[in-house]
Amino acid sequence: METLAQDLSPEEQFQARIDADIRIEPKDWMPEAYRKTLIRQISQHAHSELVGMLPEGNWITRAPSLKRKSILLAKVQDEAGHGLYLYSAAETLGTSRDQMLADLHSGKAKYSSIFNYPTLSWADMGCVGWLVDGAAILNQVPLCRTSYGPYARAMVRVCKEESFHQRQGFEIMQTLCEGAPVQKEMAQEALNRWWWPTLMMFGPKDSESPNTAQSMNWRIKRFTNDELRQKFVDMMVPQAEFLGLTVPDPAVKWNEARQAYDFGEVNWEEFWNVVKGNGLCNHERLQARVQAHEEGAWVREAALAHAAKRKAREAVAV
Amino acid sequence: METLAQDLSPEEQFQARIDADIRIEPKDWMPEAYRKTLIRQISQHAHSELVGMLPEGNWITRAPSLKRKSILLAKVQDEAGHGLYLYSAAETLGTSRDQMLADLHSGKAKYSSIFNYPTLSWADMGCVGWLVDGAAILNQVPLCRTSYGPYARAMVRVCKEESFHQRQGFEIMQTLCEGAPVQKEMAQEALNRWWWPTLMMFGPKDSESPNTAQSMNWRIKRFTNDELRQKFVDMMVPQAEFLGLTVPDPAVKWNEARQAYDFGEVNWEEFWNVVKGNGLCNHERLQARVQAHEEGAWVREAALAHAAKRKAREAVAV
Amino acid sequence: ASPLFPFVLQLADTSLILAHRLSEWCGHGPVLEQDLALANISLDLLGEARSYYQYAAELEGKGRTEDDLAYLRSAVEYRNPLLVEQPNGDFAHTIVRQFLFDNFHYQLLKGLKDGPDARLASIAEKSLKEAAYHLKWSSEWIIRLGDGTDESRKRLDKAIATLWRFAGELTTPTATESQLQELGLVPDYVALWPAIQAHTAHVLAEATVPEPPAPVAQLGGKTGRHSEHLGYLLAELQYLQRTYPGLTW
Amino acid sequence: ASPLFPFVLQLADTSLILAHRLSEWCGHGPVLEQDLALANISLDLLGEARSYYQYAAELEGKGRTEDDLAYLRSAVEYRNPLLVEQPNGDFAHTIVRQFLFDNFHYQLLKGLKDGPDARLASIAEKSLKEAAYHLKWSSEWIIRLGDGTDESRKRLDKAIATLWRFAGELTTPTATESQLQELGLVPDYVALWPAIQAHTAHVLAEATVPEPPAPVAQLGGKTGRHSEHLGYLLAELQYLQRTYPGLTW
Repeated sequence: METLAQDLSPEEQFQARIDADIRIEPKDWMPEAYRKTLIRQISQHAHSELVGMLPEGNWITRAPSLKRKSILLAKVQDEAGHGLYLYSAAETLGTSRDQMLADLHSGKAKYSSIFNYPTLSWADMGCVGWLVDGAAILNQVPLCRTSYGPYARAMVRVCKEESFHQRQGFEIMQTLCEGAPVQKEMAQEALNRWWWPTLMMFGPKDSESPNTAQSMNWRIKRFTNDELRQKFVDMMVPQAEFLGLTVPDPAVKWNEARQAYDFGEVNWEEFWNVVKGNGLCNHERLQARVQAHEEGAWVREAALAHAAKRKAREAVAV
Repeated sequence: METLAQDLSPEEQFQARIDADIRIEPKDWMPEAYRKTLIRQISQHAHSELVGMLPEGNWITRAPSLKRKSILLAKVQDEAGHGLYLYSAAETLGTSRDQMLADLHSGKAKYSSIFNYPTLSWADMGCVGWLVDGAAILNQVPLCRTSYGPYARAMVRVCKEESFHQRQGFEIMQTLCEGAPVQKEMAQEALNRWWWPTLMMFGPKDSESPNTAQSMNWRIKRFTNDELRQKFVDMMVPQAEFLGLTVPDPAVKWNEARQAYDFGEVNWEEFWNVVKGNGLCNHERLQARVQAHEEGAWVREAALAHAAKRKAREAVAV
Repeated sequence: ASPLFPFVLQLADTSLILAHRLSEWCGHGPVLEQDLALANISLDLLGEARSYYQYAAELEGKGRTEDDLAYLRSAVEYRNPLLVEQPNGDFAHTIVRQFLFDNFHYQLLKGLKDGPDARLASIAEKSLKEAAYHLKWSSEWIIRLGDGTDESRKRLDKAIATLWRFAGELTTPTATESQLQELGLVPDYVALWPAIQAHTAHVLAEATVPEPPAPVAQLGGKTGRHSEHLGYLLAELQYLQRTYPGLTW
Repeated sequence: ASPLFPFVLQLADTSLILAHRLSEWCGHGPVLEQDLALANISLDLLGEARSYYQYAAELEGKGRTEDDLAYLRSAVEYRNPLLVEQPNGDFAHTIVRQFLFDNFHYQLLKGLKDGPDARLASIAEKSLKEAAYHLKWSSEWIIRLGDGTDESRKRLDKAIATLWRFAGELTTPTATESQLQELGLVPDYVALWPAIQAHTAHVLAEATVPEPPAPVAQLGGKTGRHSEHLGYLLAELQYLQRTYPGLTW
């Protein structure tokens, strides 16, 4: 391999490493399109962690027990941590956190549309953990073997914590479903709201996802959207049954031939509507982030100013 | 009288009218000290209505029934109305609402210290109506016959509504006292907090109230602080007994000889402390008013700008 | 229960939630006269809400009271449109929210007043006079803020950008509303639209504000899918009743 | 019940209410790293509060749980000092509130750790490490904001003017605390004072901020006379438990 590499063009060497499952590292040569695609994908993922703090953060002050409050706060804190790893991973590709945040705030960069749905009851904390984190894990676990080293390593940490979060979410649902009738109703009502939006998390149908092939070739994507969506349904339908809940899709039915669940068609109009910024919470989520950033400006400036003063004093002292 | 008046100095004429219980009107001559004292007193009263909206406003969004919410909101709205009458009455003496508000916001003008105590439970809505409005009425009813016409007429309207409010407050207390034990406890706990501060509403002891004599001479005050305080105790102690509540003063006892209740000494240190601005809510009350005023500046400016534009257009049209 | 029950409840929730939001202004208005006006509108809507809740309780016939309906239902059971639960924001936001509501409310009440249900007609008739005043007030303020200062115009524009997308839900019938419209119990919203639209056009023109392009309407409140704001509002509104259920206050 | 019960409950309420306030920042911090730090401190205090509530429940011996104590007591039953219930305000207000609390909390825990009550001593020992970090964090931020920009200094000064008056309650013993101090169960606050004072002087000097004149201390929270902020906080905190009492979550 190493000897052969001498004769290949940089592109060919690069693709050969990828095909051999050798990680690409920051100092390695990479095609500009690969770099850009990764920056877009990683920063979008980082933004999703950041914005994803909001719908769950919405219930921290109203969690129904001290234990749940503590678990939820720790979970949202983990998401902030994931954001940090991911921004750092993206920075190794030559962008900066400030630039990425500016793109988020201007609306240029995207984040996962799922966070544009509101959290309306305590059961939503269950659904977000169980379904949303469940879908995220299906998307993310393959990324632990993705071709770009810093991203893959960040994803290993992220996935470990995410699967912990997913179990916590399921446990919230289980507690509700084993509780009083009013709690079970709460769980069902939340499932009704979250089911379809989580199916949308895997993105448009393969037939409408033109970049999939290139991304799979670069091994920054390892399954198609429809493959992952099917996996998700196959995983979740039995769990819903176990909980005694009904998935809000009358078309869901075990298909013996496919050895998989059939399911209904996602409302793609809603999907594109939310992607285009017209979900219920798009405006609020972005506003909340922009506001935190703007109101924090004086704090960041103060910290920088103080550090500079201190450095100047230390230089004099030396 | 009219013939004699020709021979008297303006001061003597003025005092003669007052002594004859003839109202002083805005266009009449009056001593500068009388004008200043009245401006201070009326604006302080107007400010008290304005600031007094806050402690009760604090429970509008948490009132325990739709009926109570409606009554409470209407009551606080009445206070805003009283503020309006009183600012207008003060304006007849040659000041402006802007000037009076500036004095309130700078801390130069005072308002009733009672509003620097917080409202902490629903029963406080009872106590504020029953005790605070009760004390206010004792202070205010004599002012319906005060020497300055616009003030006296404003007070007639104010007192009519205040006595309605006081009955509503008493009725809240009565409902709580006839309700569940937890409601009665709530009522007693509130009484414990409000009793002494309401006794302070009548001001310092007569021996420490040097301006009383002049004010009584001008008939802008008709009873001394201690007289009113005694009246209040004599009125309220039987009402508390009727409610089955205990006034938090072990010294309260019927004095057969005086035909009045004895009662303990007010904590004058606390009184002066709150007057000097160190009550729990002084800072918040003033901040709330200043903030409303500052955040409303652009609205007031827009209204003026629009009125000017409209006037200019109409002038052109004519 | 009567087929009217969910609709009357929706009207009740709508008036209550908006009344509640307006009451949050109490003591904090930009000028004393407007503090009074806001409280006044809030009181009118609160009174209207109570009439609807009382009627809804009767229609349901399960012995629930107006307070049970207002204080003991969760956010996902509430049926108010998203518009009225939006936070007060600055005065411009409050005015835009109010204008969008008033403009619909006035036309709706006109329709209900002439409707076949006597009780609804009588509540509507009483409320219509109040609603006419509210609409006049909020329309005048739209004009003042639009044709006032640069600052007020900037704030009005921002409020329109934030809130206009919630107007569509008011005139988009839910399945329940469609059914009642077919039965002739609820006015056809399509028929109300020209008057609403004409008044909007008139007021915006007076305010020198160009008509905003029609945004994608945010739907959900009337079927229980609310924004995150409602939960906080209800936590405050319902706290005492939730804490001490079944007592008399 | 043990004479320690009301004191342990006061410690629990104090840590819970401050943890709750800090948790309100979650997702809204001025920079991601500080969002994490605020959540971290909140989690530490929440953990400490739970240990105290569990111990208080045992001391009381009436079968109440940590959640009963936290979720089913009214504002006038809460025993936290006024300082910790004050709203977050801007970051400077949060930092000043935190600094005043941390400075006291650290010294208090040092005292409790060596106290005769084994359970309290063990909770204090565990919490002391965390409290040392909190104090380091808030002290550093006081210094950064004081010796940062003109804007940060202005905001810090305003926060000090607003919150300094709540510091006195921390070291002013209530009747309950005095009694326990006489029994040797609670450290004498007078003895803690020099260390607290010295650290304050040191941090303010580093921050180039002159020591503010001692204000009249605001007392009341530790005896149940709170500011109006606590009621709203509890309405939110307790909403679900109040709405559905007795369920498992």
